[in-house]
Amino acid sequence: MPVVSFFLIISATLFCIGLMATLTRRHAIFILIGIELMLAAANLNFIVFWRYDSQPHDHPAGILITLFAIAIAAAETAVGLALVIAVYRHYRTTQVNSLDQLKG
Amino acid sequence: MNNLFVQYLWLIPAFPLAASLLILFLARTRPMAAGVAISGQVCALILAVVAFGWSIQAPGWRGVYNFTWFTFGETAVRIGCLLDPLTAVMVVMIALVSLCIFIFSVGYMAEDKNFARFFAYLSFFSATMLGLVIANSLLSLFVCWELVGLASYLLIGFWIEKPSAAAAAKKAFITTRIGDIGFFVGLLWLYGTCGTVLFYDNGSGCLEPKGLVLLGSSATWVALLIFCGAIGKSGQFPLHVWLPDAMEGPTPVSALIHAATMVAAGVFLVARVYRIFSFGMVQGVTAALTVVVWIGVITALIGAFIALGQSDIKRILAYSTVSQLGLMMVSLGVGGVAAGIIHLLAHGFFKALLFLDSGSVIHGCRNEQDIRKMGGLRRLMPVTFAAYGVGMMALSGVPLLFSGAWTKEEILSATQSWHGSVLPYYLMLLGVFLTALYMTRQMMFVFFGSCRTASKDAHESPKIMTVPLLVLAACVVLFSFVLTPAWPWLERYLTGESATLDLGKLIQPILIVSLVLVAGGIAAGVWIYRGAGEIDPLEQWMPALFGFFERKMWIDELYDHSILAWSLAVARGMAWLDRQVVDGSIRLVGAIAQRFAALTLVCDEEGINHGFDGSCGLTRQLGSRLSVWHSGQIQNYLRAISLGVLALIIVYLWLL
Amino acid sequence: MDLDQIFVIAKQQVLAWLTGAGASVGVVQVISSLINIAAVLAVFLTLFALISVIERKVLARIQNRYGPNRVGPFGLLQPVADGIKMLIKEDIVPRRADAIVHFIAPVVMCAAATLTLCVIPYGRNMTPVAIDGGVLLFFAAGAPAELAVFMAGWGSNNKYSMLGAMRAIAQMVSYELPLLLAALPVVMITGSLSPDEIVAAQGHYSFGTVPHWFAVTPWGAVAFLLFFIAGLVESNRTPFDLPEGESEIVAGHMMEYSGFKYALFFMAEYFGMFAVSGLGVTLFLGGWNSPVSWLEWIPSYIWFFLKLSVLLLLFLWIRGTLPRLRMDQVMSFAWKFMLPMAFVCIVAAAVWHYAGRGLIGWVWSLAIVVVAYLPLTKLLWTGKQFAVRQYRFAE
Amino acid sequence: MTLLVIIAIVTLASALAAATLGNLMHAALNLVLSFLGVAAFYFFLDAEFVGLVQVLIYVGAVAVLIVFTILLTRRDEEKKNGLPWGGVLVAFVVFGGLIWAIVKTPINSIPTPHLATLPVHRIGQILMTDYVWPLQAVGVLLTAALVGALILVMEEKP
Repeated sequence: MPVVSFFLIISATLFCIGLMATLTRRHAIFILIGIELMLAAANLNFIVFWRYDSQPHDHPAGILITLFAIAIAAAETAVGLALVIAVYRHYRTTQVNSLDQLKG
Repeated sequence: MNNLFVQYLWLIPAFPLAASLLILFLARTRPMAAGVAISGQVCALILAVVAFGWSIQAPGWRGVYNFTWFTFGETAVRIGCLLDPLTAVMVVMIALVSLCIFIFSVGYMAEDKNFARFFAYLSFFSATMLGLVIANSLLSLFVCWELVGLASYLLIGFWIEKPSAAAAAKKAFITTRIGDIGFFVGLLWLYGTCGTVLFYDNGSGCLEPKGLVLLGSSATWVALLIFCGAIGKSGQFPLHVWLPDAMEGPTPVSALIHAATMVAAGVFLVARVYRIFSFGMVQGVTAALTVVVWIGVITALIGAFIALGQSDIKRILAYSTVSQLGLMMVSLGVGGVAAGIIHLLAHGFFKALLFLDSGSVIHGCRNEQDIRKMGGLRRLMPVTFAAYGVGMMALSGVPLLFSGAWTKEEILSATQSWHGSVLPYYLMLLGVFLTALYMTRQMMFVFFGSCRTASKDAHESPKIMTVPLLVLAACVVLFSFVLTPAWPWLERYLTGESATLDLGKLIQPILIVSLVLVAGGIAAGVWIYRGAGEIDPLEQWMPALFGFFERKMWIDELYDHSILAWSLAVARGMAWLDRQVVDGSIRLVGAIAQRFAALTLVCDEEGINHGFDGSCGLTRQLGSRLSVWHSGQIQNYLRAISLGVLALIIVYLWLL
Repeated sequence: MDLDQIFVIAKQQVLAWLTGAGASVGVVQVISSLINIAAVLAVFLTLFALISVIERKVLARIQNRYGPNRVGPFGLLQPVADGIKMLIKEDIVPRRADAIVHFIAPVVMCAAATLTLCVIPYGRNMTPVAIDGGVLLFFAAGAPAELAVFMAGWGSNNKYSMLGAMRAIAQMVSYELPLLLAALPVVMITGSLSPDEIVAAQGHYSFGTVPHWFAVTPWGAVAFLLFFIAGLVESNRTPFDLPEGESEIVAGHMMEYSGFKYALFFMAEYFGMFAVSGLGVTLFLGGWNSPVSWLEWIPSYIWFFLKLSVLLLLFLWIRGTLPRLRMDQVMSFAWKFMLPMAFVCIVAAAVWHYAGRGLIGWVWSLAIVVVAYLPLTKLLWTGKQFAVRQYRFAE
Repeated sequence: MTLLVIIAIVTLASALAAATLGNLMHAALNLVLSFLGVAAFYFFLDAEFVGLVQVLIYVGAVAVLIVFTILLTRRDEEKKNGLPWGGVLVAFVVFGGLIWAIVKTPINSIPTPHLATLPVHRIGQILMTDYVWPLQAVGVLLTAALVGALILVMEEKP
């Protein structure tokens, strides 16, 4: 089995685990964790495709994108967690399904 | 220089007109009204005499003064005043007669409550009549012609409360109007062809040679159309029905309008535009003139015969006027223009005299007009009897002293010398005989015989009424001096020559013939009506013929059943058409609109409202059903998103 | 024989012998890295034992007393005694503590510490792990240390340990940034993250005697100072040893540990100290370069360890003299002084570099540093002199 | 190769643990482990710099953040209602889709091209020349996130 698809499968599974975490867990922080996992999986994919690119070149596009993705993910997590804390401070709960004031 | 006076000619009608307006709006008391009217008339008479004097200076002199009445766009409508022998004579006659009648009516209308209004109408009438006579353009003539018609309508229908008076006024007005239509068409035709309606416009007038040439072949038609107006106004054959009914008005009115002036207007008109009639004359005969002659002949005979059958004193005189006018038309037709005009003047005087007499008789017999109820008034009303006698003599044509004879004699001589045909001459002789007959009949019934019911306590009219009678009688007699063939001054003056005294011509063969006829007529009349009682002797002899005459030869009924019936039918048809078709269509459109409105209401109500509410309901339901999806659970959203992404991936790969 | 490369040659001979013995390339690689790790561990364990005694002796001397001199000559065998003591002591784990987290904390702590050690070049081509981003690895490896401290504090399910952990993390997180930024000018000037190239860049001498160490340059000196202070804080040493402030919260997050785990914590702490000072030496004091050109014949590792010992003594000296700082002072010092000064160093380094690295550059960067230093210190101290302490409680 | 497999197993196991563990703290720590696993992968793929950055940022900062947030919101009662199968089902369906996609796409088994180890210097140079604008943008983003998070969390002075 080609190494590339091995890595792709790993990142796919990592992604789906992240997705499952996000979809199943009630706790707000777990959703963020899920998102983090999904982002990590995505970054992994970037690097894999950069590494196993058929035309060899020394332009580190994959790496750069991953760097930026990591930076943005960090920013996102910071804001997300800040939100969670603010919500917790206001509603005394982080149970996502009870935070449905935006209900239709 | 000589045109100077003509410029002020229009003052003559202005005075009576001012008087009438003054009376209508300001003077409400009786003396005031009478005074103003009479003074207006006197001024008019003075000016008329001055005008007459002015025109005598030179034979055949003509003063013309034209001015523009109004302009619209570039075309200017010009009218003017004309002073020639015809005008001068007519002006004097009208003014004089009007004055006498004004004075007479002061007494006659004394106890009438609308005294002021009567005098206003009278002065208005005389003003318009004078205006008609002095007009130098057919247009202003036509305007005055219409105003005269209006005045006659107002005066005939003076006693508004009497329905017969109102009907008579209406009848008079309408019949004259029918004639006027022809006149108007003629006027337009004339204007159309020769471009101007001015009679004399220093060369380019329609009566001057240049205008006549322009007229050319259509001259006969224009003439005939203008003659229609004359027929209507002067009560010639087809349109004479209104004249006898016009007697409904007060007697001075009948005297003024239906004896002297208005009816004469027709003859004056023909005389004025005689050149159009006689254009392209062949031995003195043109188609137009022949028509005039025959109309005149028929009218004269009809008038005479019907007069025999009438029992109302004024109606007899009316029919005599009709026949005399017929005679005048004949004289004009045959070429004796001057003779016709002279007869017109004389007739004006003695017919006014006769009417005023009948007025005082009626006044005396407490407004009784049926001659069969009168009688023996010669002793009770001597002055009236004398004046009446003079008038009767003049009318029937007793020669020597009375003007009527001379004028008739002139006319008969002209008729005799007419090349058209001889028949009119003999018919006119019959006319003379009949005139004499019915006048003596009236004389016998009214003044001779025993006093019948109405004239039992008759008393002589007051001085104010008898004086004008005497004045008029004097005029009749004096007038004849100017007419005798020996010194035919007036005739020469009218035709523009100078007159020479020649006693030799006094006796003419025609005079003898007419003398014989008149004497026969009077004798027959005296013999027939010597012991006449309530029933007319002629009626005893020939009741059928008499009934025929009495019923005015069924002409009125003929008209009623023919023209009136048709017009009524047409009117009814039009009414039906209007009601059914026009109203119907409108109702139809209304109905359609209503249907349409109902339709729109339905579709609006059902279609739009329900449709809209329905769709709103639908969207709300859809919305509520969809809102279930927005459960607020973040995970639901995330699940949906991931499924969406998955679907995208699959589609993408499937497409790849 | 070249003393300098003695260890390197030895290792290669072993490897050569191994390949000769028919081991596959993979195995040889593993063995070589194992050798490196063994070498590092050996050297630094002995140094750890040594320094525990030396620290107590130096502190004692500072406090005018002798320090441990009973066990072995001049007390040198004291660490053996401590070691045995630690092993004998009963390993108590609090009952309702989170056993797993409690156990893993010291493990992660030591792993992180050792990982940072194996990046530093101890001698000419004697870097245990010579990868391109060596400095970055050092900081990356340092990162789990905070997490380990937290796990320790959290695992022992004890309020005081939790409080200690909180303090430690707050302190370490705030000083990680100055630490990084202090290292940045050096990386910027040499243009590479690998320690070997940095040391090579400091290898020259001007006028024969003055070494081209970065510490000599004005911005370098300031950066080294900042680096050193940040290092102190990272390893929770004296002026900033709030986490285990004995007088207040009794050994902070290490409270619930006893026996060997406690020893491990101490080991990790000392390893952290070694690593920070080692990096300090490589970045600013020219790594294994001799201070003067004519002493280059002395082997490189000797020079490295000499400089290291100087820095360690400095640590000990500071521990003996400076009083403990308050938590908010530590915090405000980090954010209000250290961080801006680090930025200023970067600017000064840039100016120094672009001004041709000569005298002009030297003067300009010195000016910049001094100009920046004055307002920052004024800002730092006036406001906070004796203001009432504000307690902020987590809800 | 076996090392790779081991690391893969460790990463996925720790990720799964992070996803499913009830105990918050353990989940967070497992997350850290999976981050380290991913970093290891980066090292395998010759991308040391990214691996180091990953470790530095995720393990150093994000993990600490998560742990602190867990600390700050500890008194929240953890309702133990059933595992919502909907989410799991969707996850598996997505997983199946991805796997199907990976297997189906004809990645020709290209040999691992030999790459010259990429010096960090190269990355720095490109970052500063071609990608300078994105870099500035990310800088601004990070500042904004910093300030935003601070404002969100800072309690108002009473």
